[in-house]
Amino acid sequence: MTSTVEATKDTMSEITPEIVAEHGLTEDEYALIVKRLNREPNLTELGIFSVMWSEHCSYKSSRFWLAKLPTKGPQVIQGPGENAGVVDLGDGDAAVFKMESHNHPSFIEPYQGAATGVGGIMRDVFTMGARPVANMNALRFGAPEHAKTRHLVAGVVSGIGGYGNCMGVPTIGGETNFDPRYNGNILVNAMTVGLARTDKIFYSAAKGVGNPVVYVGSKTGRDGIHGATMASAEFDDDSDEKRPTVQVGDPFTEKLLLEACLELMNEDAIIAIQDMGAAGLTSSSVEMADKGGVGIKLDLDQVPQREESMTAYEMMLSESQERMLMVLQPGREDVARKIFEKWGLDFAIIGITTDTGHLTLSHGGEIVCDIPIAPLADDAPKYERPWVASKQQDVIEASEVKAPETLSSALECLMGTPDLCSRRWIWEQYDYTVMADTMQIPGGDAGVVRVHGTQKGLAVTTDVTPRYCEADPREGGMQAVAETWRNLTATGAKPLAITDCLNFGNPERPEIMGQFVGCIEGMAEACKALDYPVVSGNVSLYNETNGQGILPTPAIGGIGLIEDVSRMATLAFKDEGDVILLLGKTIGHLGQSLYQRHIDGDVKGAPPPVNLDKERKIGDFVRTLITNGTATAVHDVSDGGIAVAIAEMAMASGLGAKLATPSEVEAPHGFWFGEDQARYIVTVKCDDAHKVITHILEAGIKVNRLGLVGGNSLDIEGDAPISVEKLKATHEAWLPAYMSTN
Amino acid sequence: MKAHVHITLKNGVLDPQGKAVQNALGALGFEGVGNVRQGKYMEIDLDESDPAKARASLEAMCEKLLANTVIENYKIDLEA
Amino acid sequence: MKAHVHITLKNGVLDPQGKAVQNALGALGFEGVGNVRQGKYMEIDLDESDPAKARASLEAMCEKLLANTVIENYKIDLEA
Amino acid sequence: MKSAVIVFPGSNCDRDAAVALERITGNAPHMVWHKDTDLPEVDLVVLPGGFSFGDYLRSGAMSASSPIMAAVKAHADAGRYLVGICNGFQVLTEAHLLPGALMRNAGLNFVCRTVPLIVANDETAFTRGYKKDSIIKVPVAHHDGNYFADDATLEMLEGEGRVVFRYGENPNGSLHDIAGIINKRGNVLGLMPHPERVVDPMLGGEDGVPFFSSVMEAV
Ligand SMILES: Nc1ncnc2c1ncn2[C@@H]1O[C@H](COP(=O)(O)OP(=O)(O)O)[C@@H](O)[C@H]1O
Ligand SMILES: [Mg+2]
Repeated sequence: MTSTVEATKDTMSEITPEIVAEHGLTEDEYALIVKRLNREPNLTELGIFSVMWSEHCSYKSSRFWLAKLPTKGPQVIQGPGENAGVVDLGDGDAAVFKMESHNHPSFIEPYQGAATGVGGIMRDVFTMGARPVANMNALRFGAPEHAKTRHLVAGVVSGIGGYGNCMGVPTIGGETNFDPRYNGNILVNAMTVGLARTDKIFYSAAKGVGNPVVYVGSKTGRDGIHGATMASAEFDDDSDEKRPTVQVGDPFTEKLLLEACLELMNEDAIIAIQDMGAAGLTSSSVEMADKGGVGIKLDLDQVPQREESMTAYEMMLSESQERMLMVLQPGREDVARKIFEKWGLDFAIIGITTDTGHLTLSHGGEIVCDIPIAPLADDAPKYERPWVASKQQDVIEASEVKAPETLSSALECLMGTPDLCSRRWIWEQYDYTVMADTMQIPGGDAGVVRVHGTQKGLAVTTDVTPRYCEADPREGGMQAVAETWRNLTATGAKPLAITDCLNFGNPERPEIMGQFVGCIEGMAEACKALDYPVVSGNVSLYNETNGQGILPTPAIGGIGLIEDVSRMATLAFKDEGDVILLLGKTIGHLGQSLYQRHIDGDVKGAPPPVNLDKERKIGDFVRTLITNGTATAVHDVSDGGIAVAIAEMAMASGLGAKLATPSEVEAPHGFWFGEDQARYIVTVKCDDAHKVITHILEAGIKVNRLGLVGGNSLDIEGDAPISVEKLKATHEAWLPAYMSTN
Repeated sequence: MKAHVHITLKNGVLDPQGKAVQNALGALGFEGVGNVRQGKYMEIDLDESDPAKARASLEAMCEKLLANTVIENYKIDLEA
Repeated sequence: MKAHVHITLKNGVLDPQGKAVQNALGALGFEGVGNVRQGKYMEIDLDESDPAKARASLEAMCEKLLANTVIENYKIDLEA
Repeated sequence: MKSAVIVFPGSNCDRDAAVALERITGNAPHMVWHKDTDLPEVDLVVLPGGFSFGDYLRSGAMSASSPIMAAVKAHADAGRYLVGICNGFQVLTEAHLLPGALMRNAGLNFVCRTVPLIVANDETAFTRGYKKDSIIKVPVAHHDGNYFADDATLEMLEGEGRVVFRYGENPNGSLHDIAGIINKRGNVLGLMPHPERVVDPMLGGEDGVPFFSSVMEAV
């Protein structure tokens, strides 16, 4: 066996500037590699550097700013940096969760792209010893009229269902938007929440020297080679060429992998474990070694292979799915092997931890790679890219926005738009009741699953309002965090922490970088004010086609804890005669509202301002109304304002309401459709109303008594009533009709 | 005119179904079963009687709907 | 030896997938598309080199697993 | 009552079934791995829902030839109770323990929805706790639930009162709105909806409870 890489070099093609460029590396970055290695890399080594230094793996444009996000709190067991974040749920229970993007692959092949995205995020969670108990998905598609949209919606939704349903994990919510700005770059963000015991959480740091490195799961094929660099490259019109990089998901194998891993985790055998996601064997081995401060030596001949004569380059860069890498306690190999064989999965000892600090690969009896690990991981380039702040927009007064003919006709119109119509067509393709712990199904403010075998509930939501983020990144970033907090609160949950998926355009453009910076700053501020830290996340940049970037979309996934699920709130009206209260102040902010978009025809102006003190004060108050059993129904006010919120409460119950516009209101359309933040609709029993209102006022919170639950129509005094049935028909119609046309 | 269309996975694309069938055949005691690849097969009745036109139309159908050309190949046979 | 197996639905068995394809083709503007039936197609590598034995073994595979003979027919072709 | 739940690779409602059985019968069921060849002595065997073998090839096809199935057939031949829920129903038809086949949903999409179910026969061991023609609410969650059988078989099923559950609103195109059927002897039942998911008032109702308690009373 030759002992240096030098000796094999002449068998490799020489590294030309073209090859460097094809690997998505700049000349400067290449020069840095040569400097760190003190020699030219061979092709395998170049490939390894290119994936490790890709935007996707190295976060080179975003790391500087991500550091500004608060990540600590008494509830946090593990913050960012591991496969997923971990928070404490009390009684030894922990929630493990993360959100991840699979945008580019889903655009190229929607079914498989979305499916493997779901598979990937679930692996991140069960790698840490948690059984996945809930999935969420945040989706952005192009304009409904765009030629590709329908096909993408159909493929993405069935792909998400195809994978999640087969795994037996309920999908309990998500969000879906349509906007022309996603025409060439859809967003598929998937989130998984798992449950573990706090004393049985598994990490990825490889410790010790001489420990076996073990490969389990599916065999390695030539799938998705260079997927990680693709995810960091802009699209252009010949992106079809990149097609063969698509991976096919195998949810059945992943289900077996899940069960086998959890079974092995009950034995005392695993030192470190890491899933093979983007950049497969490369990033998993490098990250494990780097975190543990050890070297790693792999014999690629031992890697289970699906195809013949795979090269070292291909094996290291393959993104075949459903694979894991583990470092085992020496002597425990057979225990592990038996479990994986029982589940019919490949198991191979492919290497050993070393004290060299190097990643050393042998293939066919030769050393084909020998590089120090530190530069691959820690010393990856980090850019403080130039940025410019977005232009401030003027605040638009409700009186400047045209009033509708009747409030109810505007409401009916809104409920049937792609922005506000029912997403039932989507979520009925997801099994949301499997595992028999689902307490709130999609369609409410947050999905809720019971912590199996306890009275505790876990509430989960995803939110962001991209049009606000574009109009004012900082407010938009704050709003996204605040809305998740509000959605959790509306079920009675105490919000604990968030994960995020930051989807933006090309960071090399200062305006885009400015959006990124603004959103992060807003998020950071909201997280601090709400004691709601970030424990995991993902960045997806270069979502841009022919120079047109997507709307800035920092999707936030929040989780919260309900101490006693018998005291949980839902948004459906409960009884005739219940009093409908609005908590929080309404100015009637119509700038960037859906009313403006659909009734007025043009979205402009500043988004509604976020006041985090109020947000917290009002939310905390609403939560006590839920936990002390006073609130009979709760819904937060967001897109479409009060009218839409009340319509959703009515449609969920079949009960109508008699309503009146408060006398002091000057522009009723501003009042009913304005999107002012920090507001909730709460219903209470008639007998309690007086006392509750007094308490609310004593707490210094603005409250309006809007009317009473009852009848079968929504009836605003002085306006034309509209039947709940009609609203519901409109609300349910759009998506199925759209999806069934060609 | 009747057409037979075969849709198969491209080389190198993972075929979870084929793999599972292969394993299941082994578990049932069938020996010497190597690689199994699973594809789709369609029989399509067409009004068109001109073979060249029929083939052109079928090709368009495959490209647009029947095959997922990102991961699949297709083959068209016309019944004599 | 390589075998090609076609599995098709029996006459009279409803074929939701074929029907959906037929409708979708119509909606895409393809004219003159009649009945569409969707089946499965498998390529199986076998160690066996004797055609008679290979066929017998494949028949057993179809009966036991590859086809559901309540609703499906199968056809076995061996590559020369 | 003693029960067993068969675990196939890819089963994913095995735990749900076990929780429901324990809640209703008071005894935790035996969990039996598909590669085992012996069944413990039990009154009821449940083939649970899920995606055994990934639903690859045909839903239920590979499970139907699993090693445990010989013992499951023997259990049924001895007149003891056997139920297949969702994927379990697919396994029962593939194993020819029940007639017909479950094809792809007519709408082609997976469908998860709580549907009204009509109890078409309240004289079986599984449905004595319900009233004939009563409507219960039970979730379905499947991709291949579209029941098909030839005319003669359908006629026989109807004539012998073997259609046990019918959809009030058909979610998948099943012939005769069939949601669940029973064998001639009355001890093997398959259904697509999931009674085990509605045995807890906190989770959308208890309409599944009589299903299990009826069997318990029957043994
Ligand atoms: N892609 C999706 N998958 C599952 N559920 C979805 C999806 N998109 C939207 N939903 C559900 O539809 C409902 C309405 O969504 P949204 O308008 O975003 O809610 P909110 O305004 O409360 O955040 C929510 O209950 C949400 O969980
Ligand atoms: Mg909400």
